[in-house]
Amino acid sequence: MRLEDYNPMKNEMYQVIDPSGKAKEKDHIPDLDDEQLKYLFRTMLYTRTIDEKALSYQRQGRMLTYAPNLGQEAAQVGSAYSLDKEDWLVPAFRELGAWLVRGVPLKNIYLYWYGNEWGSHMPDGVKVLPVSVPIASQLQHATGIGMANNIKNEKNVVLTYVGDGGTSHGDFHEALNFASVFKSPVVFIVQNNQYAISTSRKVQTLSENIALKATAYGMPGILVDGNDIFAMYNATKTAVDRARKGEGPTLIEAYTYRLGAHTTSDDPTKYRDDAEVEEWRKKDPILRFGEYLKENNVVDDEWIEETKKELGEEVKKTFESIEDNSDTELEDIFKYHFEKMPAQLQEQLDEYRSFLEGGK
Amino acid sequence: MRLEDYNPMKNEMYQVIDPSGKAKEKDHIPDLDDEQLKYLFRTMLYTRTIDEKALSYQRQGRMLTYAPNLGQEAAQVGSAYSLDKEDWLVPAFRELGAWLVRGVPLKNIYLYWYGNEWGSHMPDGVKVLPVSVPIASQLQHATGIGMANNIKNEKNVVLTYVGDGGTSHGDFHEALNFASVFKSPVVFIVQNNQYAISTSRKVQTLSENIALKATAYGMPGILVDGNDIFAMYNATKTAVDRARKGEGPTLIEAYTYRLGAHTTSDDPTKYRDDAEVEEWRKKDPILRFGEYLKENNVVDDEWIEETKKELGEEVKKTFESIEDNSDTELEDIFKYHFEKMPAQLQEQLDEYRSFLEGGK
Amino acid sequence: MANTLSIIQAINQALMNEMKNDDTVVVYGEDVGVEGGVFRATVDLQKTYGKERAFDTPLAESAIVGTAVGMAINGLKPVVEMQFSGFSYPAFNQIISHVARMRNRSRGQYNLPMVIRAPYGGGIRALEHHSESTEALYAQIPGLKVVIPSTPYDAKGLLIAAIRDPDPVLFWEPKRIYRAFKQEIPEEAYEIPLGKAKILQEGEDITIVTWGAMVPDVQKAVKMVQDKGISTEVIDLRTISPMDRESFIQSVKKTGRILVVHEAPKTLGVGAEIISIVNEKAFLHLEAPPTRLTGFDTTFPLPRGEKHYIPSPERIAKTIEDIVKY
Amino acid sequence: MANTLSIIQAINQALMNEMKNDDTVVVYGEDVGVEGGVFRATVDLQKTYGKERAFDTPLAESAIVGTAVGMAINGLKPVVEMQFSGFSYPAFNQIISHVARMRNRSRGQYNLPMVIRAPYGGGIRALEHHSESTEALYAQIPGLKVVIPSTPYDAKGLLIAAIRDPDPVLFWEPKRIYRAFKQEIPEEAYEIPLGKAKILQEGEDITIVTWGAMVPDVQKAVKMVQDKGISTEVIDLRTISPMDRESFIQSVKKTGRILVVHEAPKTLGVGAEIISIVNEKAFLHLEAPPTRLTGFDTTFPLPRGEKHYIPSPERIAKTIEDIVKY
Ligand SMILES: Cc1ncc(C[n+]2csc(CCOP(=O)(O)OP(=O)(O)O)c2C)c(N)n1
Ligand SMILES: Cc1ncc(C[n+]2csc(CCOP(=O)(O)OP(=O)(O)O)c2C)c(N)n1
Ligand SMILES: [Mg+2]
Ligand SMILES: [Mg+2]
Repeated sequence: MRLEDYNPMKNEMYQVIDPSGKAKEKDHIPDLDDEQLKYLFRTMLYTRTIDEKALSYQRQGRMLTYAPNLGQEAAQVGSAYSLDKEDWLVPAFRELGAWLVRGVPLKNIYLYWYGNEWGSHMPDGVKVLPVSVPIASQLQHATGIGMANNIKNEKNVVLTYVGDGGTSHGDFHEALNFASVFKSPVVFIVQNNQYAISTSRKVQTLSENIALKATAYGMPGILVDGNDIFAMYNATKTAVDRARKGEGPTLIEAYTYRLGAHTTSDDPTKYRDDAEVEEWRKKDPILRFGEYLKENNVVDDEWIEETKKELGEEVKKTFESIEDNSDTELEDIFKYHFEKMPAQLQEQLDEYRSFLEGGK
Repeated sequence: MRLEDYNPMKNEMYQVIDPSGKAKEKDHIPDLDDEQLKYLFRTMLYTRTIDEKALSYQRQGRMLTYAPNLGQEAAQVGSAYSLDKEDWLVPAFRELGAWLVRGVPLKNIYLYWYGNEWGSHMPDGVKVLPVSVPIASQLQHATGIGMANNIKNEKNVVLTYVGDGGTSHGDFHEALNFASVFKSPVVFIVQNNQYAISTSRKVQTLSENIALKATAYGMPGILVDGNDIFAMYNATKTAVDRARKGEGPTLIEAYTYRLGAHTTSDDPTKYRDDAEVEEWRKKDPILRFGEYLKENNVVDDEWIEETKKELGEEVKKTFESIEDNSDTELEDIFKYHFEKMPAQLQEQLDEYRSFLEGGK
Repeated sequence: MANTLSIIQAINQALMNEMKNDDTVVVYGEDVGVEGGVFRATVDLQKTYGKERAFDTPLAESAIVGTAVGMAINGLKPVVEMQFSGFSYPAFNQIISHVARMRNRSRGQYNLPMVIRAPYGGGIRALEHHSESTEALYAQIPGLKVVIPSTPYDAKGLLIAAIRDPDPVLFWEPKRIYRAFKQEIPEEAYEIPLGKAKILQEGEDITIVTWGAMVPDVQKAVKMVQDKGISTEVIDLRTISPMDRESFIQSVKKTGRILVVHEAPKTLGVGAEIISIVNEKAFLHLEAPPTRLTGFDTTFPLPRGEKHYIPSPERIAKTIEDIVKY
Repeated sequence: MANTLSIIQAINQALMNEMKNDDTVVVYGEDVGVEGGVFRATVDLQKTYGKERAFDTPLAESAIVGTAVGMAINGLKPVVEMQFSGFSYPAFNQIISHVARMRNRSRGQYNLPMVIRAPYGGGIRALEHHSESTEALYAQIPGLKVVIPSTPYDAKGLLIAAIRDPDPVLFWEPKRIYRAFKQEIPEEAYEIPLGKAKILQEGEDITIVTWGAMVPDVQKAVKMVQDKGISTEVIDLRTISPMDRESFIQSVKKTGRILVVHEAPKTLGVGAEIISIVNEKAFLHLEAPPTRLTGFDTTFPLPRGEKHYIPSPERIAKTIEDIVKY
């Protein structure tokens, strides 16, 4: 595919399979074998299971705040799958699908949401940055990682995510501008899920779509159906290849919808209609991809059921493995501020320990 | 004129009189009488005189850091002249021409550069904000002033300035986005003088021009020959009228050149060629407007000489009036932090006074 | 009519009252309008006073504060929300460079009658950046007032005073106790003067200065030591800047001992300033080292570690005993 | 070969040395490349090490610091410049939320070997925002080191140590004395350990703690009081955070008196922390109130007022006498 065939200034959107699962652009079906397709679908089912279980644990009081990615599975799984092993992922906080594709163990993910910093310590070789809570700030890290690649003459690229809300932030502007000026090999994905907590996308900006904002940086931008895993994969792959060839950054708007709540502390009925949600439920990316795969005899209902069961058990097992076993070690609170703990910190730790032990 | 006739996406630039002073678009000559034209030209000569004198005082060690606006007279005088009395001006720090048009007394201006805060205290009815040193931060004040107008249902508009360097800043993005979303009656003028201190405009952004950045906010943008006072006046007036009618903000790029140093602490020969400067000297906005006015018999050389002389004397008189008479009152350092001076501050003032008086 | 409210409800009522009393009060920020704020501080404002005066903004803290500067210059009294104090940093430049300085810069021509509200502090088992106590960052900036309430009554009265104040006020709300208890308070508007601490309890042996969500914890600790015969004077600072120095100077002159309890890290926390003032003003009265009991000099831990961070009533009690024994 | 340099030249040489010694060192910021910095701290770096390793950026402090975070994660050692410390605030969110926290957040996986340099302090008759001393803002943030040199020798050695440090360092340069005097220093790279204060002069009657551009002023004051028979111990703190507490604790145990002199405002300045530590660690040795002599709690005045702001040698001398007489 060619990015320039879809002009965001004309509000053109790239789509490969339509909401019913039919191929719309036949020659855009990516060249992936059945195992790969199953992996993608399995990963989407995995994220769905993780979300659902997390929500139910949360309702049972066994989990803290959790940000579901319900509805955004294609946008994440499809885009992240375009990376090579050595590439970097710089997430915001809602990138469950991308984390899984990039090899972040579920244990880390749950540990993080469960309130333990060790969740953000990735296994060796997993080049995924920790969650960045301050909206849009992570984009600058992505740009910097890419700039370092250029300086070191390394060919890996950086994939980074931000929400529609994040595009209003100054850091978005600066990160894209730096990336463009320094030809940083970054692909910026805006997951436009139509809301920033309760705030509608319409309140964020009057530009007709977000992809066209790329123009301001002399950067290509493309609007993509974010619920279409093939469109997301193709567009991201094209942008990743561009970046790897030294042609600089790309902005991709994944047009999608947050089917769930912002986080478990949020009640979306306060700010949006059920009817709107229902409309989008019909466009559920998992339904769509499932239809396509069934139609093309890659999976059948039985496979789906079994996979779901298997995933459900795995998720349960992983969650339970951390549940009673994840309090923060006291020393860890102090130990990672500097390579060598300064005297003041050591003293505070000692004093507190001595208090815990019942006095000086 | 119509803003939409000049498409920044195609790099079209609005120009009314060409560098030799000939009218290029005859029907775009604004409907101003000779007195008005003379006022405009006189004001340009005034800024030139103020700049030149300031530089010479500075060389004599009688002035501190000063930021000349040499070369940007048309961009400022032309744009500011489009405002009505009740409108606001929100400057950056290099807006000498706009200050004069809006009624800021030269005494204030020199006092400010001379290092006394009272320079920023405007006479009653002069709705001009103090210099804002942190680049691009003032744009948000402009947007907020306009938002307040909408809330209060007042019809005045806001004209604000930023440099090409400032367009890279996060605050630029946020201010334009807010202005657009809230239809704030603001006209944003980017004085693209090709440099941010030593940093070339080319380093700031890869977008072909700055005016097209408006697209990202769903806002009209126009690229204007900033050395053409009529083009600046017309474009700004059109944008101001739009804003007043409640149609929202506009971005204007004034394409111009800083003929002098960034400030008196700067040595531009370190980072740019004389040849480049020479090319732009030929496009000096004062020469151009002078040629036009002479051609059209509005002024003659004699008028120009006399005006210059008159202005020179006025500038000298004003500067000398502050020169030996502008030390900050001790109490003023403390007095304006809060409406009522807190006890701590009063104590610090008293202690210091007692030290000055030689003991407790 | 009984009007028994929590802190968060009292804040909402203060906003309601002032929007009614004064047309020029406008309230905005992220999720402040339609939803009424993630903590519901601004609930019903939009319904009652319209979209023009209570509204959602794009996600951009610098612009929220920066436009408030413009509004305040242009005759309004904006009350803006930072969704959490930990997200006030993108607005830091606007706050330190403009909010704090416009009056001085213009030699009194433009004052900024604006309020920046934010929930602050830990203990609600939240994500990173949702738990910090950084009142010291702002209290050190000349030209800002920093206010922290600890009860529904104070929250309402201080917020109304802040809105009416001709100078910019940072109003930091102790989210840990947003809903911890209720209090009967007047329904109509009333003011509690800024810059005045409150003596919660008089005592003879030691002075404790604290504020915000630590107040109830200190009160618990004080009860514990009371049984051991220690008489404590407890001061709720309420305004962090400019500080009511006389409140604790006079108290220390009586008790000879002082403990400052805060949730923020120790180094360069507000406790350091209080102790330095006590040294300057009551040195000869000191019978034990002025002491700080505070959060650690670390990032606030994620939930599985947070129980260690905030000084507990037990630790406070133990520290009081140690000082009194000195 | 004689290598007699001013502070600004020593900084330039430190950068030159480290760019030569270590390929991964890159230097960037506004006007840092072609021009070599508005104060010439980075002059010739681009000429010598190329545009890839010393370059100009668009005007955006948040991105300068934010991209440095990314670079540091990806194996480089960025040394970025804030043109003036007063323009570091747009980067405040990146500094407090990421620079200071990445190591802790990732439980040691990502450390950030980066340096943020900035000229700070007043006294050069500059425009607004060009004169402030806000080391206390940064010194209170867990996870950051803050370093301030006062001589060419220290500037070079501390900057090299900062660049080699595995943790992020804010290197605040006292611009008032950038060119005030020269010193002969080694041409090759050397390190002065971070976190260690320097005793400039030993004495018996009073301890003075200071740093940056105040050091020469304190030294002048000390000469004045010496004539009156007062023996002063002078400590140059050099690293503001984490602080070398032992240096002044031991000193105060000897002298019983302490004065902290800094240019920053008094309230919540670093002086407050030092005094609080002295109270905690040397209370029984105190013979006079630990004292601060500082800038006022005001915005730094424009040039026509600045002579009042920075404590003069005369004021310092007077204050020393007062404390000793106490
Ligand atoms: C700088 C900053 N401001 C505010 C917040 C609080 N906050 C958390 S998520 C969120 C909305 C983000 O919306 P969007 O960027 O669209 O991402 P989404 O949640 O839809 O994935 C807000 C305001 C934050 N985390 N950081
Ligand atoms: C936030 C901020 N960063 C850095 C500076 C230092 N500085 C002053 S002027 C300037 C360049 C501004 O360039 P531009 O916006 O093009 O305006 P011009 O000077 O050309 O009028 C810089 C970097 C500043 N004032 N504010
Ligand atoms: Mg969103
Ligand atoms: Mg410029």
